[in-house]
Amino acid sequence: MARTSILATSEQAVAGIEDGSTILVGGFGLAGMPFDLIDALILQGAKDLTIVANNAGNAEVGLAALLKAKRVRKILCSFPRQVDSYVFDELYREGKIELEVVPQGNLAERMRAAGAGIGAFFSPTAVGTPLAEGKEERTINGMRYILEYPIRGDYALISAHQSDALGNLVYRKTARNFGPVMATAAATTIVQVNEIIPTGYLDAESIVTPSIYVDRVVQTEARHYTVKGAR
Amino acid sequence: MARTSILATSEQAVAGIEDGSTILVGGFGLAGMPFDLIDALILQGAKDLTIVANNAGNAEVGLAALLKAKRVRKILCSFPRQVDSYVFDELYREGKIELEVVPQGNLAERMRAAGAGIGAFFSPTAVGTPLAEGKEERTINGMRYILEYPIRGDYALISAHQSDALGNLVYRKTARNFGPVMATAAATTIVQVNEIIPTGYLDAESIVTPSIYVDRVVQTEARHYTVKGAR
Amino acid sequence: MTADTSTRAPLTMDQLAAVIAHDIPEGSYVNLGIGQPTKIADHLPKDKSGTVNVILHTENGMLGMGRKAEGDEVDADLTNAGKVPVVETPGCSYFHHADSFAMMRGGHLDVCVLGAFQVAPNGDLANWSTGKPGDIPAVGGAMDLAIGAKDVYVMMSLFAKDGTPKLVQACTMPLTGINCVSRVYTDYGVFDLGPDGARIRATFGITPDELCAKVAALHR
Amino acid sequence: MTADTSTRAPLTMDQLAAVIAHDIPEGSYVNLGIGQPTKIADHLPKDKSGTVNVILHTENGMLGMGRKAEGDEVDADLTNAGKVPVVETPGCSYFHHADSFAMMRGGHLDVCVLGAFQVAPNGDLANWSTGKPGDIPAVGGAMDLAIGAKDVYVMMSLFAKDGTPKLVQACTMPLTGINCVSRVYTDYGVFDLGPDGARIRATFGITPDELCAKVAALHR
Repeated sequence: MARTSILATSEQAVAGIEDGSTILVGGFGLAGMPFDLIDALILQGAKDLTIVANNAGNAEVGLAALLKAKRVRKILCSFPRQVDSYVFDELYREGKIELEVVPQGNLAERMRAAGAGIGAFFSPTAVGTPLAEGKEERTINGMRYILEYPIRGDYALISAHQSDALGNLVYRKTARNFGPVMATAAATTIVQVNEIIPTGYLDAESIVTPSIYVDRVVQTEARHYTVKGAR
Repeated sequence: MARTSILATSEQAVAGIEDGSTILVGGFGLAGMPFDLIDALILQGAKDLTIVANNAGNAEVGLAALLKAKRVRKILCSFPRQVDSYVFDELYREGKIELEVVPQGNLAERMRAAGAGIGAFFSPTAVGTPLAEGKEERTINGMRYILEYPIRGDYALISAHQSDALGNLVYRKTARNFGPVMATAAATTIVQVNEIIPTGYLDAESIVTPSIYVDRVVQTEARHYTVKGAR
Repeated sequence: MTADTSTRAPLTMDQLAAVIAHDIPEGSYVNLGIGQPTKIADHLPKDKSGTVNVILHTENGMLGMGRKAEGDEVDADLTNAGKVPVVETPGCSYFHHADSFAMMRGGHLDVCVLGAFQVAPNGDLANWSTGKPGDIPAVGGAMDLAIGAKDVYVMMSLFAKDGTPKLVQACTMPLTGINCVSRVYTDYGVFDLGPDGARIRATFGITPDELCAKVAALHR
Repeated sequence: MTADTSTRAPLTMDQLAAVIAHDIPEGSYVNLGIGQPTKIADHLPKDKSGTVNVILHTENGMLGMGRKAEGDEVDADLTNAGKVPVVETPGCSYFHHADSFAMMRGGHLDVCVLGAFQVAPNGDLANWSTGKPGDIPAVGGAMDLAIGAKDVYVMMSLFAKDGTPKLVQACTMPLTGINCVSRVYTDYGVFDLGPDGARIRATFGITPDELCAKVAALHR
């Protein structure tokens, strides 16, 4: 992957995303959600998107705003239904969005497999359940497993805490969640960070996502939301 | 895994390792080699061991000393032959040690699979080579892959830079190598560290091996060797 | 076993949480599922220094999760699996989702406590979907958690709102996992699941005979 | 293409290293295999500030590897894949072996340069074992490297000590990888491997016709 581009605006960061793209969107609920990149993507106009994310949006910010703008054809996620997922719920009930539910750990591991060049792997998760229907099963050493395939993105939109000028990333607390995995699994990884710092200022031992996985970085104002009604 | 034990001596740390055990031994060449744990293991006396490591020992320290003491029945490794692997070379030529050569990346990924509960995975490495003979092959999306199974240890002996009192670990530079992977893949993980520091003094964002993977920790004097003749 | 089988009344969910908390061995690594099981955190035993010696895992990427955050402690970047803001404990660590679920799938956690719609004596668990048409399916980490610890416990009311037992001879709702639950904690009793089916470990406010009469999946 | 096809003599390995270094695009992530390819690092182009704008990966767990360490710089915890002590560069990062090989296997590196015993026009590579009985087999990361970058280049002398070409119609030695090499750099010429076989890209101290006469695997 060629050297990371540091861009001035979120609009530049999401430039060129084509209609019909598969986009991995970081975040667990609202922690780690790349709000500015998604807002820029809405302005950019790409439609007919397939989104891979843990949830299907909260309230009307971030991913929910993209759904509300009717840009998403299909979503692969583990947990669409939440206290404040009314945008998704309505689209789904009206048949205006396709849903594929993937257990959370398989979702993460399938993206990891894409990034790690693994062709497929046998997972014990979901064995014997409706989500294993139609999937290849094998017993290995007396344990039952389901064969799972990689999930790749054309793009990943994620957020991180800091980037250096090379594109090395560190995250903050549980906002790390899917970011480091998605960064490895997309052809083009686009990151919004709270801060860009000079190269050499991040501890080499503590870099979570090496710059090789990062294509475009933009610094944005940190926006924080918590899920209303979570308990 | 119950709470990590902080032990006073390497002898205590390796207590109870049974004859015939499979032991994952950290290190790449001599960087990250758990010298004190191995010396203690030689004194402890366990024999008929299967060792999983990247190399088969350098000069007569660390793993080479264990081989020289004739405690190892079999070694799985990627690169036994080195400029200073004469202890192994002689045992091998005399038919006194069994060797299974595993490509380095598959070695790491197979231990990762053991730690991650993956039943098996399709790897593109070694396809069409003698090391794929007898292994299951499958073409996925036009690419050929070999099915690889987890490698588990009864014990892992690794070294790290620092541990806190809970057993959280950080490593130092490329001495990190196999340590974090082996820690996840063994029933009992035993770690020698340069320093034990109070809990709360490691940055939560920078902990590489969480304490859940660590069973026993001992602080030892750091010993550093470089491979003579490496170029 | 700590629960007094001569309890006068069924337990409240808070009392049940305390029973479970007491049964979790010191030093354990534990994941408490969303919903009722999160209550267990408030009852974990403390040592003389006031430290809880159980380390909580939250599957969104943390070991050493602390209590709910209050007021100024709230940090949108630090939540539990239910998306509730929480605090750190000393020695906590963060990791990404693939590493977090590898930790569960690899069998490194000691105990996981989950809610349930139905459990069967063979350890089958149904807790992610009622299977009703029109429901939006959402599994989250439920299927990973169901196989994600050495011991998987269920915490639930023994009877559904319509009075039918949730410990059933065979689950009729969509399964979350098979043969995965080893113990069931309910307001009326605690049951160990094993090769011989469900064995009564304790009862609360009801006799074993009365319980067996009401719950077909139980037998003496 | 930079190599002057009218070179008077075959290149030394150092000259060849310079040719390869010049062909590696700025901004690339590169792994240089043990042996001759490590020489390439000394020839990577520098920008006005003297910075090398190629980031080196070493499979033992580092991006941003620097030059060999000298004197007091030697740190036993910091070596390259050949176990030689090296130094850091600004912005370097460390990771464990599973992550390091995931980076290669996943196709994230731009270029990998490897030594070879034999290469065939179909991209097959033999570089880990001569196949002689009595040799101790040792593969290291060779098979991972062979499939570990978008472009896998070979750097080798074109002829073995006995004068036979190492670019062969089909490898006779044990394979390291199949269809994996895209370009071969040798002291006598550079060859692009593709669907039509090996195409001469440059020659050094020899004419294309002379080369084709000596190397059966080549044809005009």
